[in-house]
Amino acid sequence: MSVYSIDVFMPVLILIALTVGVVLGGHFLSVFLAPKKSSKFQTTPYECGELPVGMAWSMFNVRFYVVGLIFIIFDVESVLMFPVVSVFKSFNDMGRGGLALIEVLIFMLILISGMAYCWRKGDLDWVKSYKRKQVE
Amino acid sequence: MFLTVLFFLSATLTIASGIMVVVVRNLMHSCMALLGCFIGVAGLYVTLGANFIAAVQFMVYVGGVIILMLFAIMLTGNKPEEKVGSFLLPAMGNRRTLTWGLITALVFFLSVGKILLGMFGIGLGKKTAPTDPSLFESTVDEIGTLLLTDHVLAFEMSSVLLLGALIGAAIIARPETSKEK
Amino acid sequence: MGLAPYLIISMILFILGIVVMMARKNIIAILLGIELILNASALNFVAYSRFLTNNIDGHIFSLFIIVVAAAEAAVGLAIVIRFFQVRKSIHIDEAVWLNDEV
Amino acid sequence: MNGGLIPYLSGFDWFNQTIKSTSAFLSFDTTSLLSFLIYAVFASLLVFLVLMPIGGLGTYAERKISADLQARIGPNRVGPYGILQFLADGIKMVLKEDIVPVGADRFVFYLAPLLAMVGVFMTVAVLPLSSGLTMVHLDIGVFYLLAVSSLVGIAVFLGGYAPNSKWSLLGGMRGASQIISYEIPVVISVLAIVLLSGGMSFDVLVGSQGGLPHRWFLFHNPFTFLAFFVYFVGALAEANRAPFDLPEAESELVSGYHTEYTGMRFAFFALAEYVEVFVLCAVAAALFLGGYNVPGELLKDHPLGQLLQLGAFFTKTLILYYVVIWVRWTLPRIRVDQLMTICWKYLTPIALFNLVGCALWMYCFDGKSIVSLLFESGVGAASGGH
Repeated sequence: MSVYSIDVFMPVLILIALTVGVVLGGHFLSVFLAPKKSSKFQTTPYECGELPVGMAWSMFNVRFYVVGLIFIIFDVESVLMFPVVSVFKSFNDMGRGGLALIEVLIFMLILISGMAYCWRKGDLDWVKSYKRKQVE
Repeated sequence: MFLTVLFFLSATLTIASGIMVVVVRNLMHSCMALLGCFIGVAGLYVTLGANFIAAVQFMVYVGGVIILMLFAIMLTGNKPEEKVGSFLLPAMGNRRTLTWGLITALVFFLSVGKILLGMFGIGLGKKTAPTDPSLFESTVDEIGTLLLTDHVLAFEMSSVLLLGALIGAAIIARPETSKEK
Repeated sequence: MGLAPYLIISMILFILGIVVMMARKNIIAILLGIELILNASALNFVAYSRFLTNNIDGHIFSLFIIVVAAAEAAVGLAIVIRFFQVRKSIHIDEAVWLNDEV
Repeated sequence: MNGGLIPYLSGFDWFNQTIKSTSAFLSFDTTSLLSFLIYAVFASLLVFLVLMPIGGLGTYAERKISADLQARIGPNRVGPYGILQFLADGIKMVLKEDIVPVGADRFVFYLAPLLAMVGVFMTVAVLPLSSGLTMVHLDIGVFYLLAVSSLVGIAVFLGGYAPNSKWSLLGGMRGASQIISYEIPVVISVLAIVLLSGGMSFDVLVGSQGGLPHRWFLFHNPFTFLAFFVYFVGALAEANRAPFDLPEAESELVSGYHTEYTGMRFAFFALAEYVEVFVLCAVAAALFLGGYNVPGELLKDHPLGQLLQLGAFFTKTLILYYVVIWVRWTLPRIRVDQLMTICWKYLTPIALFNLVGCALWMYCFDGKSIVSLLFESGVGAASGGH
């Protein structure tokens, strides 16, 4: 097991600071150099020349949500796979590859069965909702 | 040195955005404050030498917060919660919930504070932290090994849990099909 | 850094989570509170694992806490959608179907 | 976490001498301070001399290559062959008025470009430019990169949400669902490579490949060959590149999530997008195409070898960059339902299949590549024949 110093995370912090600096610097420049003559029509949201009706923030079709929910689960599953998969090789080198393989396969099988269920039931389809009646 | 800087930055970010989550009325802004809070906690994990957990935190919660925001804006239309009474903190709901929230918080604060004070009393001198606090051991391989050996049951069970959550979420969220036969 | 600062931060997060859960009326905001609470506990596990023990079981524990939090968020949000489809609102006071008096 | 800039420099005497003398002079251990300074200088160089020109030249290359593909000339006025066009564009962006639409969520409106920039620029901390000139080889290298770059998804969604414009919101919603969906096949394809190399650090990932194509992971086995294409398609979608540029589809959504952004803010979104394409190409080069490995390991321990490695890395990455632009100007945009079908019904199952296949391959053949297996069997057959 390798020992490291916390200093290895310095570049991350430096890059964040640098990027924030770049963005703020860009704004600073544009504050000085850009014209400021905003009019009422200039600041309306673009809607092909019409005045916008109502707020944009409103309901969307439910399929966006279902995709989101499936994503959360798959994201977590793939994240859990990372440490296991990264020691797979050393397990294999130690001659315990069979154990690791079986465990990984069981894990993936359960994951895949969930995916197969969603597929079978049509949750992965995007256009199916035309056929469905929206519940009042 | 860098450890201290990172710790204070992360702690400030965590607590400040945690307070924002409570105080802000706009749900979108609450979600963003929550994201800041999670990133701060990820920074704290880094100062604890748990960089894998920090990255997991980042990855899972950034995705999760996108979904939360999606729901927040779509289901509320971004209307701020209605203001009841005149409180310092506008998001605090009505008088009754605020009271209960504060009482619970107070009780919890006192009990945990008591425990913490007790811990200071016995002293945390027995800790096994390494001599140089800015040196850490890489934990990824060890986590992987433990997941495949000691904690294999938890590992497999978590996949069952996620399967249940996936199917449950899909079933609950699915729009009802028209009963045509 | 000793153990105590981490515990205090985690306690503050926990309390903020409880306040959010108790005080806010929006179901999604309540979910945010739950996430805060779960995060506070995960932070505790890692802190203890660093300062009080020689193993990293605490890391594994907080890994699973994150997993459970994600699963909880998915199911919770699914319930929120369903609730919204039925009630056209995500105000927690609307969820009183099991109450005789309404 | 062996490797990276500071460990590389500490292989030189002058560096250790400097640390010693400054420590003696300032009477405390200056390793941290010096490494901070070195990281800061290197990061600034990287950001200002590599990433920003790459972002800028990306726009130039895009226009020039599209012009080539459509038998036009493209930008040719500013500088030789119009190569300074991006500077002119940048100056123009600075001089444009900064408009915030009425009814916008101002705080989020300001924050979204910043998040996009931070999410992309944080990734270069682990980008394996060469064995010594990488800033740091974190032990969670590629995982860190994937985690950090998912901030771009939030930036896209917030950029669509903030201006309270319907076009923007449509683009933002599409962007959010597209970016999060395609993260799954990308991550799982990366998992297959992590499995074969046995570590998440770019040090290990690149180090377990070789300079010549037969030792690249691309040709390691049939599954990784597939995984490369899954990764590449997913990366195109993650960076909102055509044919997956639905979040910013000009012909249907005006300009998608950055419809309402003007001036510098728009410039930051564009810069983040082009740099993200570069980063994703770099990851593809590092994971599948041997990264910075030079054929024959020429000059491996010599400082000049670092230049060769940089050359190898940039060659592979820029070729992939060219392919990305080429794809954009060749393929028509796909529909939203096709987008989701490709992700969930093709790429994700294929990626899972690849992962299982790689695990089986690892177990059955001890992680040897198909070339070495064929070679061995050839040698075995030859020796058996005698």
